[in-house]
Amino acid sequence: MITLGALFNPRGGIHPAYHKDSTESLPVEAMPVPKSLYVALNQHLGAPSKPVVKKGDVVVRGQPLAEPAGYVSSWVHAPTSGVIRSVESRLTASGQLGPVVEIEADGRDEGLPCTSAPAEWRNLPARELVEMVLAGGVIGMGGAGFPTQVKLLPPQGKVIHTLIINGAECEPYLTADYRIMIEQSEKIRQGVEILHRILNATKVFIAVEDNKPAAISALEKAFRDFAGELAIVVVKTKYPQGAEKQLIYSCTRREVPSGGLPMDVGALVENVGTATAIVDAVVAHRPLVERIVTVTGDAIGQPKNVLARTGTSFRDLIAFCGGIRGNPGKVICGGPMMGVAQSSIDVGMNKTTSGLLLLSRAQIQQYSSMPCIGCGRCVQACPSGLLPCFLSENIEAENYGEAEALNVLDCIECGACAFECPAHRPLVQHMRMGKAKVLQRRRQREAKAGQKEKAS
Amino acid sequence: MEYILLIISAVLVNNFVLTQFLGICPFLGVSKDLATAAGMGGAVIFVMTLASAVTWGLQAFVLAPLHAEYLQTIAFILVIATFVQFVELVLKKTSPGLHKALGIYLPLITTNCAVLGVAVLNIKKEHNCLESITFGFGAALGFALALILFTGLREKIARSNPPQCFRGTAIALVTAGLLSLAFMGFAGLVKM
Amino acid sequence: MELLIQTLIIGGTGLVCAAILAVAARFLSVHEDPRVEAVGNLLPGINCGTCGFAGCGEYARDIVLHGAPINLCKPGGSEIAAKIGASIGVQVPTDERQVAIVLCKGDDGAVKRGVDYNGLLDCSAAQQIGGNGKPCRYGCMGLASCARSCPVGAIEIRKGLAIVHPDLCISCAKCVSVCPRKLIRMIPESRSIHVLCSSMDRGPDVRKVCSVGCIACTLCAKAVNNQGISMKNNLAVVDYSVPLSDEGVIAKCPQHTLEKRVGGKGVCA
Amino acid sequence: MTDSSAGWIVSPSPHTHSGDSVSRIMITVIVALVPSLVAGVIVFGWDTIRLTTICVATCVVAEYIVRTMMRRDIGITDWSAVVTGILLALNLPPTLPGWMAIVGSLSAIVVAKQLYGGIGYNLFNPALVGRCVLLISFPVAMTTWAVPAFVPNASAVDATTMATPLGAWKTAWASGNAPASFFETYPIRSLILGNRPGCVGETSVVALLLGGLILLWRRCISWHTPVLFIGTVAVFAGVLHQADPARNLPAAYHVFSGGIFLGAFFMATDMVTTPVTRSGMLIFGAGCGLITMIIRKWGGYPEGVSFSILIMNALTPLINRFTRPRTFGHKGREMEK
Repeated sequence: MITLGALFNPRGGIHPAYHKDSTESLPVEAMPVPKSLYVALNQHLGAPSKPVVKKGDVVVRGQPLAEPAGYVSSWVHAPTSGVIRSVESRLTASGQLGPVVEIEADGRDEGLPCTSAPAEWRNLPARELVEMVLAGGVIGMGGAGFPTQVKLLPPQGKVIHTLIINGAECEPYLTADYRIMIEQSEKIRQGVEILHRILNATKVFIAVEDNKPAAISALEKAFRDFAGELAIVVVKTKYPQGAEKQLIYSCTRREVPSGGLPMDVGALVENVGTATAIVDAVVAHRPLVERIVTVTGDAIGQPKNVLARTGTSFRDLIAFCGGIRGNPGKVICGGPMMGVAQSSIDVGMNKTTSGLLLLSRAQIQQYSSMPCIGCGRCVQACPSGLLPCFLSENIEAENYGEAEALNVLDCIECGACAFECPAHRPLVQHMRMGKAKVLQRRRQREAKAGQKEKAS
Repeated sequence: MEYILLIISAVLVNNFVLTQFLGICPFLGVSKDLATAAGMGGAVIFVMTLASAVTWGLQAFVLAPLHAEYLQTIAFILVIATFVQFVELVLKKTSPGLHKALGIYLPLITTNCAVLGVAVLNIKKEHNCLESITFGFGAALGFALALILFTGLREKIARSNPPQCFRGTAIALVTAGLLSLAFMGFAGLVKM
Repeated sequence: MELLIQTLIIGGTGLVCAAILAVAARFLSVHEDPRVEAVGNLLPGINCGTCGFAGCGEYARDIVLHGAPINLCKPGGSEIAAKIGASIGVQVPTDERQVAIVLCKGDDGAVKRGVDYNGLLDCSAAQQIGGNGKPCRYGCMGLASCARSCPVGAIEIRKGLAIVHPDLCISCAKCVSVCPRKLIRMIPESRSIHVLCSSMDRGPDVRKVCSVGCIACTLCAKAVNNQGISMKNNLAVVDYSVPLSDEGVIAKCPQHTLEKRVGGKGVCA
Repeated sequence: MTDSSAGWIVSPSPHTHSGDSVSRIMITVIVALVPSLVAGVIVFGWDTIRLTTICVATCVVAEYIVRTMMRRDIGITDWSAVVTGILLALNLPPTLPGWMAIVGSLSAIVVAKQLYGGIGYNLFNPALVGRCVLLISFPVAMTTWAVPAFVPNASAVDATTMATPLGAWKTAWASGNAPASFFETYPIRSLILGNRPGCVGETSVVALLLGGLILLWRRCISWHTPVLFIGTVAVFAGVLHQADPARNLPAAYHVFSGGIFLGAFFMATDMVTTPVTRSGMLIFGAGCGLITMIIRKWGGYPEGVSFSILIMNALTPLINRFTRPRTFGHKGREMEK
């Protein structure tokens, strides 16, 4: 094992105020199981899971609530024991309606009877290990929620030779991953060993930003006698350093091709939280039903790093952290750069919820309808090398052809442009709308081409 | 050197569009898209250069010896029309997309005062054959340059937000005026 | 003499030019279907794009070469469709005029806004982040994307709710595809009874957020014996394929979600 | 507390911001212009205050009236009209009659800015449009230069007016003679300090440089445009001087006289009318320098900064188009589709 300084510096990026000091030194606190839990069935990317329980069913912790509804999908498990109150369309943490299972906890928090002893996973074939990851409902816990088992099974012809463990945590305010790296560095090591066994990767990088020296030394200690070729990469602190494609560049100087996946450059990125969830799923047969959430912001009574069950409502989380202080301007699920502003706090948290942020009005961005003044700061900030200023103007003018030519589809919606924009234009919203419209136009074009082909 | 100065003069100092205000119609008509503008520029360079040569010949060998200078205008337009028709045929065959984009403005080069202006100015300034061709080429180059410059500006105007009554051609003309103001800076660059 | 010279000069120049062009035309000729031009001349030539093609010329080409429907030109209406049909020998389909309707009645008076919205004033942009703070997740957000998409200005936003004026509607259906909540439908003009709600929430949840939403009490469906109005996903749905004449059913609705509107002269909330 | 009365906000991400805004940038520019204004007052006295007041007042009032007429938001709180007013005033000769300054301000705000829809939409730098309209409409008034406060060589001065260094050089050579006692009348030291005839705010290189550094420090501008602008002028002038030292001024004279510093730091860096990419800014700066020197050397005007920036403004959309950065994950630069 070696520790390396920043290897390569991806383009663009910004330096927001990090505000991590209020929670970074607080140990993780386990939250008691609340009365009602709202477990969304679309926590992951891909097809929403198909419910296997119905109203009135009695479930125990770890029992499946829903099964995968496709290749890119995942299992969802009951976070505690209790009765199913309803299975219906409700508001989810993404801000959209989605299928949600409401569970009334019985307070006993019974788990499934342990059927097998802790597995001696070192003797199992990779295929079986992946099955266990799938059965544990493990998804990417950094935010996107991509089902992990899909990433672990690259299609024929793709070889993954580089494993990158993402401990950058570049979002301001959030310290969940930081606490995992400090408190569970041994578990991360075990997770890396399992991933190493599955993938047989030749190189392992653990990327941590240089503003987290304590995490770096904890990891150094845990990995000091690691057998394979492993490097802890101390990357430069800047946002969005922890974005998947940017991190791959930081470690390998390879660019994931436009529209491609990390596996196209032989890389796989897993969040530190995902690594620990894999350990639970493989070693203890314990599915993913809880995670660490940073509850913070200047409008929360008592900022904390909380270990909470999936489906815990934001209302209960806030109550556990000393309630709302003053008048919050926004309630955000996730970090301040890419999180989703919530319209209600009666929404359950997901496997991907890394933070709950309550910000006062003084702290939040106020968007305006002012025109672009062409300062070019967004161009300098954009990690994807786009021209957000012209993109937003073209999208505003519904000139989607030009937006496509300006590569709007390569936008990663990191928000660096809107953070810098002195005119306070809602650039990310422009991009998201532009992307949707461009994709829609593409589909229409393809359909039309198909029709013409048929006609001729 | 003299010919280079002639070109510089026609392109920058006495730019047909920006300081003499000739050829405004296609200047406003086909300046909405870079590729179309470049195509138009090419077409005008072709027509203007050749028309300069042929009209000079027509004047020197037919009209002047026969003392029929008063037929200048009509005879020149005949020549120009031929070249325009020829360009149109070529474009329709080789680049239907461009032909479609140029639309009515392509045949309108015929009545483009810039082309006739070059032919007439050549006679008036008593240019010889080579000078005529050079002047015609330079003027056309200036036209193409102004057109392409203006295309970029038009793209930005399309995203701008003028008051309702100034939208479209009105704001384009204001912009042409400002562009011509900027080109006043080149005044006196070449004394010809 | 002078006249002769004139004639000779102009005539001679013209002759030479004509000869050159004749030769050029021979080598550079392009064949095009004459019917395309014929149909193109029949179309209004205003390039409004409501037919779904990039201008009248493109539409004419598609009619002749790819057999596109001939009644798509809205400004031209049935008159031009008939002319086109005559010129290329195709029958004009005859249907009742379709008009757009917004299936939501929740204006700012009926739905209380709980959360403020700070972002683009565009429905699909707002929908991507879950809406604009109106608590009903199914109803009209009132950000006017449909009104902006309407080529004839037939959609008005009144108190945060989109309302179509059916007499102005040209049945282009652009608004239908623009609405991210799929609230707009095209219906035959003569249909007069509508359930102005699209919420699939349960009754108590609807009541919490909206005073005029459908609470799925099923009274209307029972009143017409499920003939023309049926219950689907906690919502009464009108079947517009058959005319529904019994107007007594309107009085049955406790929420006043059911409403009567005819041909633009109806009562708009 | 229930949701419906919580009254918080939903909005797209990101939810945090750098804290900068357009009005803050404009105020920074105004602050950065203060040293030049002070220098103008010292060198040209009361005329500086008179012109600045007239221009700023006209710009703000015109902006207010036009915005009201167009039924748009009154945008004057963004301070951009004030910036335009000050910049225009700094670009005028001190003795210019007040009504001409009003005409210039109106061309700047109404024609160059508000006709396009106001801040962010204009194609040309409003202050420079105002100046060039005046220069072409009133060539005599715009090239009559007041005598600065501290004249080093009184013999070169008639009663009330005096030529600018570039003007003196050009006029003399136009009649075929080298200007008499040029380097005594215009020592390099007074060019740098600003003690020379010229526009109100263009004379003091020290004050302009101070302002430029404030802008650089506050991240309102980047170094690319000014450095390339001044550098190109210096190199071009240096080469010319080497080729024919008698007929061409030394590079330092070209750089320190005329409006190079005012143009390079405050006009060629105007955000709206200049490229957004770094490489575009480099091209823009170099182009400005090149055209300025072409006009100075061969053109009819002794000074070409304003025209060169206007011409490069016209080129800006094309520069933006051809200097697109390479998109992450794409192979080459896609200049044009």
